[in-house]
Amino acid sequence: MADTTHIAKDERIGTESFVSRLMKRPELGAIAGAILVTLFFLFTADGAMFTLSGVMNFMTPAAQLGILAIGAALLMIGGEFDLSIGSMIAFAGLIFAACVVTLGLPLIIAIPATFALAALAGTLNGAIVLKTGLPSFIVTLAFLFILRGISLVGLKLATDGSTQLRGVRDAVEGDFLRPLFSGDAFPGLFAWGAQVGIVETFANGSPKVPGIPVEILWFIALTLAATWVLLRTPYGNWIFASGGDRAAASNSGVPVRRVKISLFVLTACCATLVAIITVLDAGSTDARRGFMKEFEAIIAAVIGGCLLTGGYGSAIGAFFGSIIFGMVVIGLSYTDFDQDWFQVFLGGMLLIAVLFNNYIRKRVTGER
Amino acid sequence: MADTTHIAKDERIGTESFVSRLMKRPELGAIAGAILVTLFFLFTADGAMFTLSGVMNFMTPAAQLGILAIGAALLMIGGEFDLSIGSMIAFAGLIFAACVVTLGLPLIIAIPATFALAALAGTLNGAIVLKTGLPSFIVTLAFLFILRGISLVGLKLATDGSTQLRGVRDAVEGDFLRPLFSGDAFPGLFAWGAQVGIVETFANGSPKVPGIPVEILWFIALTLAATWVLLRTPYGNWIFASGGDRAAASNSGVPVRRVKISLFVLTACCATLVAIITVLDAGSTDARRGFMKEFEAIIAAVIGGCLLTGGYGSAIGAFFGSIIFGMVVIGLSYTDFDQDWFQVFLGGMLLIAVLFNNYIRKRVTGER
Amino acid sequence: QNIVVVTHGQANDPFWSVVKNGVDKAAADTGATVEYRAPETFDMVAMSQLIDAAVNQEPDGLVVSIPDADALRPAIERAVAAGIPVISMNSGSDVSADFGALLHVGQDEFDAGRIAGEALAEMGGTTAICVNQEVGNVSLDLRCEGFTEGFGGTVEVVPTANDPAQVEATVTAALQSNPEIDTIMGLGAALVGEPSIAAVEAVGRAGEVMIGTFDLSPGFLEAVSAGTAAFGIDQQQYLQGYLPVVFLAMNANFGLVPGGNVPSGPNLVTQDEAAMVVELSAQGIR
Amino acid sequence: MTTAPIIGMTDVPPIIEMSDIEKHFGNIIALAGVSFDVRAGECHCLLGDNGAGKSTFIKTMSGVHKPTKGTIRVNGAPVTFGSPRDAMEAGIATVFQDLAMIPLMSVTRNFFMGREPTKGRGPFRRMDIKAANATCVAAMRSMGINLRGPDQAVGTLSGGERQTVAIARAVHFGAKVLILDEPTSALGVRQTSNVLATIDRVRKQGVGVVFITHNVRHAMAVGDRFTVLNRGRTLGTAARGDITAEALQDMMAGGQDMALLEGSLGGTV
Amino acid sequence: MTTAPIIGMTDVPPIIEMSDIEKHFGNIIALAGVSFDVRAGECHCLLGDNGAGKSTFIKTMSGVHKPTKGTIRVNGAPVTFGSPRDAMEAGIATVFQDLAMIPLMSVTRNFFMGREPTKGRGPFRRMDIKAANATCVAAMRSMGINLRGPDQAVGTLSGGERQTVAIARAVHFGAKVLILDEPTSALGVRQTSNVLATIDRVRKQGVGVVFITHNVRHAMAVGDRFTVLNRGRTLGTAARGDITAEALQDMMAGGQDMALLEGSLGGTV
Ligand SMILES: Nc1ncnc2c1ncn2[C@@H]1O[C@H](COP(=O)(O)OP(=O)(O)OP(=O)(O)O)[C@@H](O)[C@H]1O
Ligand SMILES: Nc1ncnc2c1ncn2[C@@H]1O[C@H](COP(=O)(O)OP(=O)(O)OP(=O)(O)O)[C@@H](O)[C@H]1O
Ligand SMILES: [Mg+2]
Ligand SMILES: [Mg+2]
Repeated sequence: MADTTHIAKDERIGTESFVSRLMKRPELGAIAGAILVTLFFLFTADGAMFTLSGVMNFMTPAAQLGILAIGAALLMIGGEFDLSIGSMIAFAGLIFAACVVTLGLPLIIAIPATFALAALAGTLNGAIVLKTGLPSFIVTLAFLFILRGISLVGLKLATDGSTQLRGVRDAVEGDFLRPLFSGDAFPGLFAWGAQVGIVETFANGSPKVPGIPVEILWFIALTLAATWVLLRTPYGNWIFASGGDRAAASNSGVPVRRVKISLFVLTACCATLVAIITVLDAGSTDARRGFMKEFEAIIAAVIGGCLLTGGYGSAIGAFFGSIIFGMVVIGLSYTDFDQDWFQVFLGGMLLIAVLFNNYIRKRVTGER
Repeated sequence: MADTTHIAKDERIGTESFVSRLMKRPELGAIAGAILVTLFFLFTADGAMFTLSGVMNFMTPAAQLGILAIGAALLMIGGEFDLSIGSMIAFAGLIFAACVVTLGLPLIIAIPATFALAALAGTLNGAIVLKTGLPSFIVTLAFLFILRGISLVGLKLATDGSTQLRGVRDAVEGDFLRPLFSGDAFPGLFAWGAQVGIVETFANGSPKVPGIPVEILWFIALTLAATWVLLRTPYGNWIFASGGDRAAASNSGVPVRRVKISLFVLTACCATLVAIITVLDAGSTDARRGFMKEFEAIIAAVIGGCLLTGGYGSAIGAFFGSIIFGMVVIGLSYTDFDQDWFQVFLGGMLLIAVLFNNYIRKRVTGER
Repeated sequence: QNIVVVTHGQANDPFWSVVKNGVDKAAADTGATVEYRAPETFDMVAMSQLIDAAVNQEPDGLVVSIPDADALRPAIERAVAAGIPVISMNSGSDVSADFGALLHVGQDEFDAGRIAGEALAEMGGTTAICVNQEVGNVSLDLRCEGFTEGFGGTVEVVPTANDPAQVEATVTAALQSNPEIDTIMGLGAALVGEPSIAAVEAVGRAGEVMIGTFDLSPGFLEAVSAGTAAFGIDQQQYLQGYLPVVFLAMNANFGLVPGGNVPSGPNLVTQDEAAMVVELSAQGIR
Repeated sequence: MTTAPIIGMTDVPPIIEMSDIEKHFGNIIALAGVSFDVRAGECHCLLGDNGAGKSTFIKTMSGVHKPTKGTIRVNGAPVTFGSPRDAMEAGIATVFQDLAMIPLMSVTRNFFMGREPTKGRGPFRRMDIKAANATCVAAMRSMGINLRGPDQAVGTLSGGERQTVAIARAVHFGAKVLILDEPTSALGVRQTSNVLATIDRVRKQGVGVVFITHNVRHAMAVGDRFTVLNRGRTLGTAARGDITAEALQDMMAGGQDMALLEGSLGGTV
Repeated sequence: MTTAPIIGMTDVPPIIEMSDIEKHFGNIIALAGVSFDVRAGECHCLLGDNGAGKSTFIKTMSGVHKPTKGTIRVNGAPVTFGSPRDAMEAGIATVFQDLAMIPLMSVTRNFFMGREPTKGRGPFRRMDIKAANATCVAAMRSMGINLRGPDQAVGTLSGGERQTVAIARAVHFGAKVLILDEPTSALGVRQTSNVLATIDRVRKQGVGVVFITHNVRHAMAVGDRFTVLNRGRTLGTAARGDITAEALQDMMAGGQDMALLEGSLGGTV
């Protein structure tokens, strides 16, 4: 929240290094954590992890998680949770696949329709939370179960008894909107890169990395947009205020209800975006899509410095939080550690990353 | 927090019905929810659900969950979370089973040893949270992974590669402490009841209910003890204060650190108790034990009226929250609903229960 | 009649949804009232409570899977003691008779894994990964164990989560860091098999790495018939759901019961039959 | 002391008129029927003992509470405020006793919360942070507080600094009515006299001011009319000049005796 | 005004002596070297502009903040307070400016928080709620507040009621030193005179009182010595009788000019 514009000097202010000023921002701890994790893998993991293809490989799941985490982070800053986003992925995936495969709609209709339905679900979540004053934790938890259950039932209806709906890839073949939501961007660039030798190639000459997976671009774009909104728009100020102290914000004239409902809609739409991307990529959807993703998104946001109690956090923090999480989850496969230790490793790395981040911040800013 | 002792009458106080005074207590909403759910199943479920054996049947999982939920509720009132209790069940189960089966120790040594180790883990959780000032969510999340990972590795070590450790039942056969933690209490009473026809019997004449499962007794005892501590002891006051506002509590002389660490130890011990009971009952343990139980425990506590932000809640609320949850989960088996609809049903029931609870409370107390 | 089926597999698990379809078909064919119940996660404690709940309703027959004999023993024995005919299915063939079950329909996870391992070793595999999406789930762990024994070569168990993107990235990572790997064994077709195919393509080793998986999914079967994947193991779990219910209905009506266990699999679906099976798989029958 | 309208003021119609306001919280009766009005250009002091209901009353006036009974008229037309934002749009700015500040947010962001200045247009419309910072620092300085920087978190300000932010904000946005709930409680002497001078200034600009205080001398210094509440009821309204400081102080104490320390305080506390 | 010890007081050794206290928050310097002491039976007023550092200073005295530099002596022996509980055990009771109350808890539970009265023994040792309620209601009444009931949540009390709970609590438990940070800011006239009378009473019982206020008249009414802070430094200490109210007020304003409203306020704000 520090807008570093100093107006007058004051003898009551000691000198403060540039680093220390930077570290006061919530996201910069997460960057320290990300650097630590990167260093760790640089020393322990197979070199392949940090080749271009290796980076794309761990960035793809990180980006899918990150899109959710950005939404979750904004909602958390606004003082609420949404535990239904994982189920929303399955639900939106079902709706989208059903639109495309069962109803045969083109993407230009199917995608807005899916988003509209997701927005409706988000509004419902938000409206119940605000109307009743119940904690969003418990309300969205109910929707976690309900949406996942509906996805299962819906899938069975749409497929006559299977839990997997497929054929999406064929159905959208050649649709002009497809490259926006699926596959790799800038293939020409990478093909050229392969020719001139910047991009590694397979034996047959095709580039090892055919392009940048679109989810990574979405992830970056969303992070930038969310950061802009949070730090540079009135709406961003309202998000911080609503989460910081709901009564105080509302007494100061912030339209808290509108802000919170729009945030619920945003998280639902983030989940839908992930659903569309994964369904198009996989060509199918099933009832288990997005399982536990709500928690991973919250984890990423918290690693990135968001407070669970609301009112504090950043989108860039969530960005790096997702990357840390994605890197740790995939990174173990590049190391020689016994895979049985996977969870110990995951937990240990998470702990070390946040401890380090915390330690650095305290050291630098002189807090006690 | 209302200690209903009125000292002087005042013209500024309107009349307030007894019901309305009752409903101000956090737990009484949960009771309303429990009644609603009971009514629902009375109408939709097989009559067997509310026979003696049916009640014992859904109370057993409710009690196992409830023991955790009481611990989680106290910790939540104290302002912290422990996401590692699910994994703690697996971990403590492994330690306990290893003590009993691999090392062949008697219960009188194995049980205290398991509790001691769990208390140590709880202390570690608490110490890290307090020392670093990191949110307990993220610290205990790391332990969620670490403990589960260690359980997996430990199980493989203890069993030469399997993830299931068996043979506990044989190992503790005849141990004098066993009836305290396993099986059914008062078998004589129930056998007599079966003879005189109070207790239903199977065709072969054995009573349908051989006794009260010990976990139910533990559950009730814990609820009473926790309620006493919360409402009638200085320590209870400190719990509320630590969770309500940490800085204010500490400034008023509450030993916040000690309170919080002891609460982390308590939740770890609750998890251990569940682990010992289930391992003895099942005769085996595996690496998946307690999976997701941390969330169920938090859900039960929240249904029971605990605030996620701390400082408010009750043990009796968590008691009824667990019963609601247990009843809904098992209740479906007694109805004709298709299993595919299970999650929709579970989510819907949860939502209806909390909405109803909330509605009743507002109606009765006249809050707006 | 009233028959209850209690298993350890969730209704949204692709494998178990086929079992449930078999159960539903049997219910329709026999006219019996059949209820399918399963805990929300792999949870033996919860499963034994579901069995207790079933026994309390005194059904005319009970079908159970037995992934943990110790944990489920008291509940099953209580059912038998209460005079309810019990048939075990899927897992637990070794203890089924001890517990007093009439018979067992199914195939052991360990055996299925062993057969898959033998098949892949025969096809020339030397270094394999066994991709497990739910480490700690004993029935899945057993598949990997069996596979390790049957395969004979080096096998590493790779843990992942219930997320195709993550599975793909993890398998890619494993392939990138260890070029020796020439065999991938997945424990689920849609969740692990299909992303593994994508991963192999991503590292440019399509055709060099053999991919086998438990269970079937249409997408995977298409890959099998196209030759990019080796085989899917079909336990014919539709039968595991269908047969016990039919047997119990027969038993309740006429007192008829088969004289021995029914092995439902394993059945390797390879390139030749894959194309035929795709449609059935899409309908949740195989 | 009388509730009849004061001669010379009747020609100015009230901006806000509250009649017979009651407010219950469950079984607690906070207001048992209070009437009150503010006219343009006057400072109407609301006085009373602790717990008399002053804050509850002005919260109904600024849209935070819905009154259990009673009507609110703005410029003669009955209104119901659904939220504080509604009241703000009707031109009412309030300094709440609890200040309504977000501790983790910077001074500037708190100052402009809900009414952020923007520049640019369309998707590039953004907060004008430079202008906001400058306005905020200037407003604070004019109240007698030199901020270290406009980006300090409000949670780390001293009590008086924080209160000054709330007052400066309300004054900055107060259009027709300015409600001040004990605005000087945490202020230093210099800041207090600044606030009193500010009240005087905005009153002269035609804004109606509602001023709550426990300090009789402050009330007497700027008040045009005085209404005293006691235990949720109004004890009556008096115009300036119709009542002495001592009499007012007695009424504020709810008619109960005060501890014997008055000698050294010179009559008024 | 001088920092030399005052004749007639030197024979009483200070209970607490703070020397050269500095306190930095990151790069913010809140205290730049402040010395201060309190003796038994005196009321030492700590005065100063908003943001001068008064609250920060007394927080180091009551164990909330660790000083960045400087020493604290209690009865001549250097101490470091690890937590407010340590300071309490040394006999120091504090009313913080933010009151340190838990809004969701009842008045009684807040009153006794950290020092609950118990009855029974062993596992049956429990809070004596009846006695606690009675004590609490009586203590509040003696401060001039009639509670509706001791089980009302503190969050629903009025500002003054809440402040009174904090004062009554500190007075009840204050053993050797009582620190009051702007205790009368939200109080009504009756409650204020009660608090001033209370300060007078406990002082006579031999308790050392540290009294922070912005009201010169309150300070002059009960203070024995006056220390003024300005921008994190001390401007000096004066004994009662050595300084006039007007001079004190000028120093409190940090030497800066005040808005011109003084006439109607009779010299002191
Ligand atoms: N939300 C609430 N629930 C219950 N009682 C309340 C609530 N809000 C206020 N009260 C009660 O209403 C009464 C009036 O409170 P109010 O805050 O209006 O007093 P006040 O006149 O502003 O006092 P002060 O001068 O101390 O600020 C108090 O006795 C308080 O306990
Ligand atoms: N935690 C903190 N972090 C940063 N700055 C702080 C912190 N606490 C206090 N300050 C700064 O230190 C200065 C002194 O604050 P303090 O609260 O001690 O003032 P005060 O003398 O009590 O003022 P008031 O009379 O307004 O209560 C203020 O300018 C404040 O902004
Ligand atoms: Mg008030
Ligand atoms: Mg202060």
